Amino acid sequence: MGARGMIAVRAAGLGSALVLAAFAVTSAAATPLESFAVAGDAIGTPLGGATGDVSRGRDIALDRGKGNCLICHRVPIEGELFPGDVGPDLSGIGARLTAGQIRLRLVDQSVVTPLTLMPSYYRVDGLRRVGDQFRGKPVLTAQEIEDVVAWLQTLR
Amino acid sequence: MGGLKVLCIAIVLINGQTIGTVAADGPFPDEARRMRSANEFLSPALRAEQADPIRNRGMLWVEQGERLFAQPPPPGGAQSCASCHASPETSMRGVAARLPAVDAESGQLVNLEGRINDCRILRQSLPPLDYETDELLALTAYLTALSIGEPLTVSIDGPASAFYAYGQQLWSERQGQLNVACTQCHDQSVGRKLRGDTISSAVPTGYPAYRLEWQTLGSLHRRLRSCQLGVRAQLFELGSREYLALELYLKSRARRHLIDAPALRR
Amino acid sequence: MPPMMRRRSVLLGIAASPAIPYSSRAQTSAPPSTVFTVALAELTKGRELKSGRIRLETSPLAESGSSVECKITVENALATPDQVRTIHLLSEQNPIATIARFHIAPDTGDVLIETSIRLRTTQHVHAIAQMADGALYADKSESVVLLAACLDAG
Amino acid sequence: MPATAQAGETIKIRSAIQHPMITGHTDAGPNVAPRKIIHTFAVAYLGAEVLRVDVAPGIAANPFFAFNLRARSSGDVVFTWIDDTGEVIVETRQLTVT
Repeated sequence: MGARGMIAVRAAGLGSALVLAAFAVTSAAATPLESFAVAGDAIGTPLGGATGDVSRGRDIALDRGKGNCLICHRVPIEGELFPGDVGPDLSGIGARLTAGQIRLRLVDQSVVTPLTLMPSYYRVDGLRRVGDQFRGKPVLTAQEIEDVVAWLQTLR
Repeated sequence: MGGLKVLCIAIVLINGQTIGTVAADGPFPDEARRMRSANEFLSPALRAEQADPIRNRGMLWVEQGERLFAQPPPPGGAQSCASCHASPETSMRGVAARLPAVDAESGQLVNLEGRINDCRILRQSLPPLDYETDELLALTAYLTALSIGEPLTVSIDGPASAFYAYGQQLWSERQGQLNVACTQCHDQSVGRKLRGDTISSAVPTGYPAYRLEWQTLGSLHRRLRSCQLGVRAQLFELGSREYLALELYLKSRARRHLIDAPALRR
Repeated sequence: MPPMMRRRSVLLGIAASPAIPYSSRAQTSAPPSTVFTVALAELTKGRELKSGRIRLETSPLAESGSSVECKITVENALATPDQVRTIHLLSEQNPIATIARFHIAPDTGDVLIETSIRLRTTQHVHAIAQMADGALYADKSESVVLLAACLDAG
Repeated sequence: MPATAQAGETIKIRSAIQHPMITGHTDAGPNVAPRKIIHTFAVAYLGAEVLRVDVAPGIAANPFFAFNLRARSSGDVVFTWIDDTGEVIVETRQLTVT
């Protein structure tokens, strides 16, 4: 747990704002990231104060264009065939981790395990060669992160 | 094209069904030793189709390539491929296994597609063919199929070493919105599943390959682009120095693996 | 004016091929689409679908919906009044229900058809043999599709 | 491609042709190329049609068809493919029956 005790604050900085301005003409404007604080191996408070919706979170997790969690993880849902096994089985994840721990692992797993294969779902800086239509945008919005956190908490 | 009589079109029979093997003789780079043949990741059904000259859809392009190689040049063209390269079954055998290589004159890394286009421009007075056109895929497939069973033998010494190093760097660095490096999947997670797909060692002996997902033959560069799309990265151009460097890197780490193109892939 | 003729690669073979192995079947298909139900009703026109005579096999686990192996066999005695005339191949979940219709000449003996089909998703495929006397014989087969057809290929 | 068979014997014939079989529809998005498929595949033997297939977009790209043929006497097997643009491909193979 390399990040234990670390406090970090990440928000859309100047670089992101400039990127945003440059692409405002041709692409939908990206929303600046909500600021958040990492305490221990968790983000204790919901991003932007949003309230997660379990059912929406499930849909986002399964959507191949959004969370696409099944590409790497098995989930305890009947009829979802052929999950990946690059990441751990998510069955029981809500019992193993707190909401805050789940939130950080979605936002930026690399804070917890630097060499992880898991994408950082709420991060726009420090990335290399991001495709034009994705630049300056996180994979999921703050609300979507909270929805997925809410759903994962129900997997006990 | 009207009235052009189609005569008997022979199936090109390629000697030896050497599927998924490595040359047995000689020393063996450590990397190649742990590389698993792409065919290990194929289902028995797809493997059987690949070995069957009628069911391997890539053979349609090999057949087309054989015809293009032999046919007289189109209007404006200077000469045919065959007028320089007689008896291609012997004279061109092994050529695909040695590419990409650094061109002595230009100092640039050139792969088989590039060599074909160099010939078109310099020797045939024909315009170059774009990547992923049936014509370029067909010529590439035909010439690669003439090296079936030959081990990959690309050079990474001398002038090629800088391209190799660049390829290795591109392979190792994270990219895209999903922030994933090639090596994280194709070295560190080989054999694991991404959905129903098994992550392979990225041994490129089967390219150009017929991917069921594409429903057509495609180049190795197109396959590299597919992974870049997957991690939501900025795409390199097909034929770019980046993809060429990656092609050299991949073919180097798979040295001694035997060419089995055109392969079938999911 | 002769028909336009071009060169297009063709592979032809007259030989036995190794059988594609078929294994156990899963049951995960959605209910048939309206498109399929309508097409089936137009085909049967109220006639009964009998079982037997025809057999359909599709890959139980299709690695890609873009190309799924499909094999139809029909017992077809020579010179009988109920010889097979047409075989209809239908999909329950594709945007177009009819995949192909095979018109068979009389006196051909036991029928074998093999082809590769596209499947949008996991589903049942139906083969319906129409006999010279109007009788219909049907069989169905399920394919679990790992990767759907109609994806935007990179 | 010479082939021989005994009279009365059933032989299996396999065919494949290079064609993209563009369906004209997709689940993915609006930029759909117009349909261009082979709509008919027909086989004649000894001057008579033995198989005709009405092909829809549900047949995979680079269409593959295999079928049984009962050998009667030596003669041509003629394969015809017709696509949406009117392109016609004809291939003939000699079957020798002993």
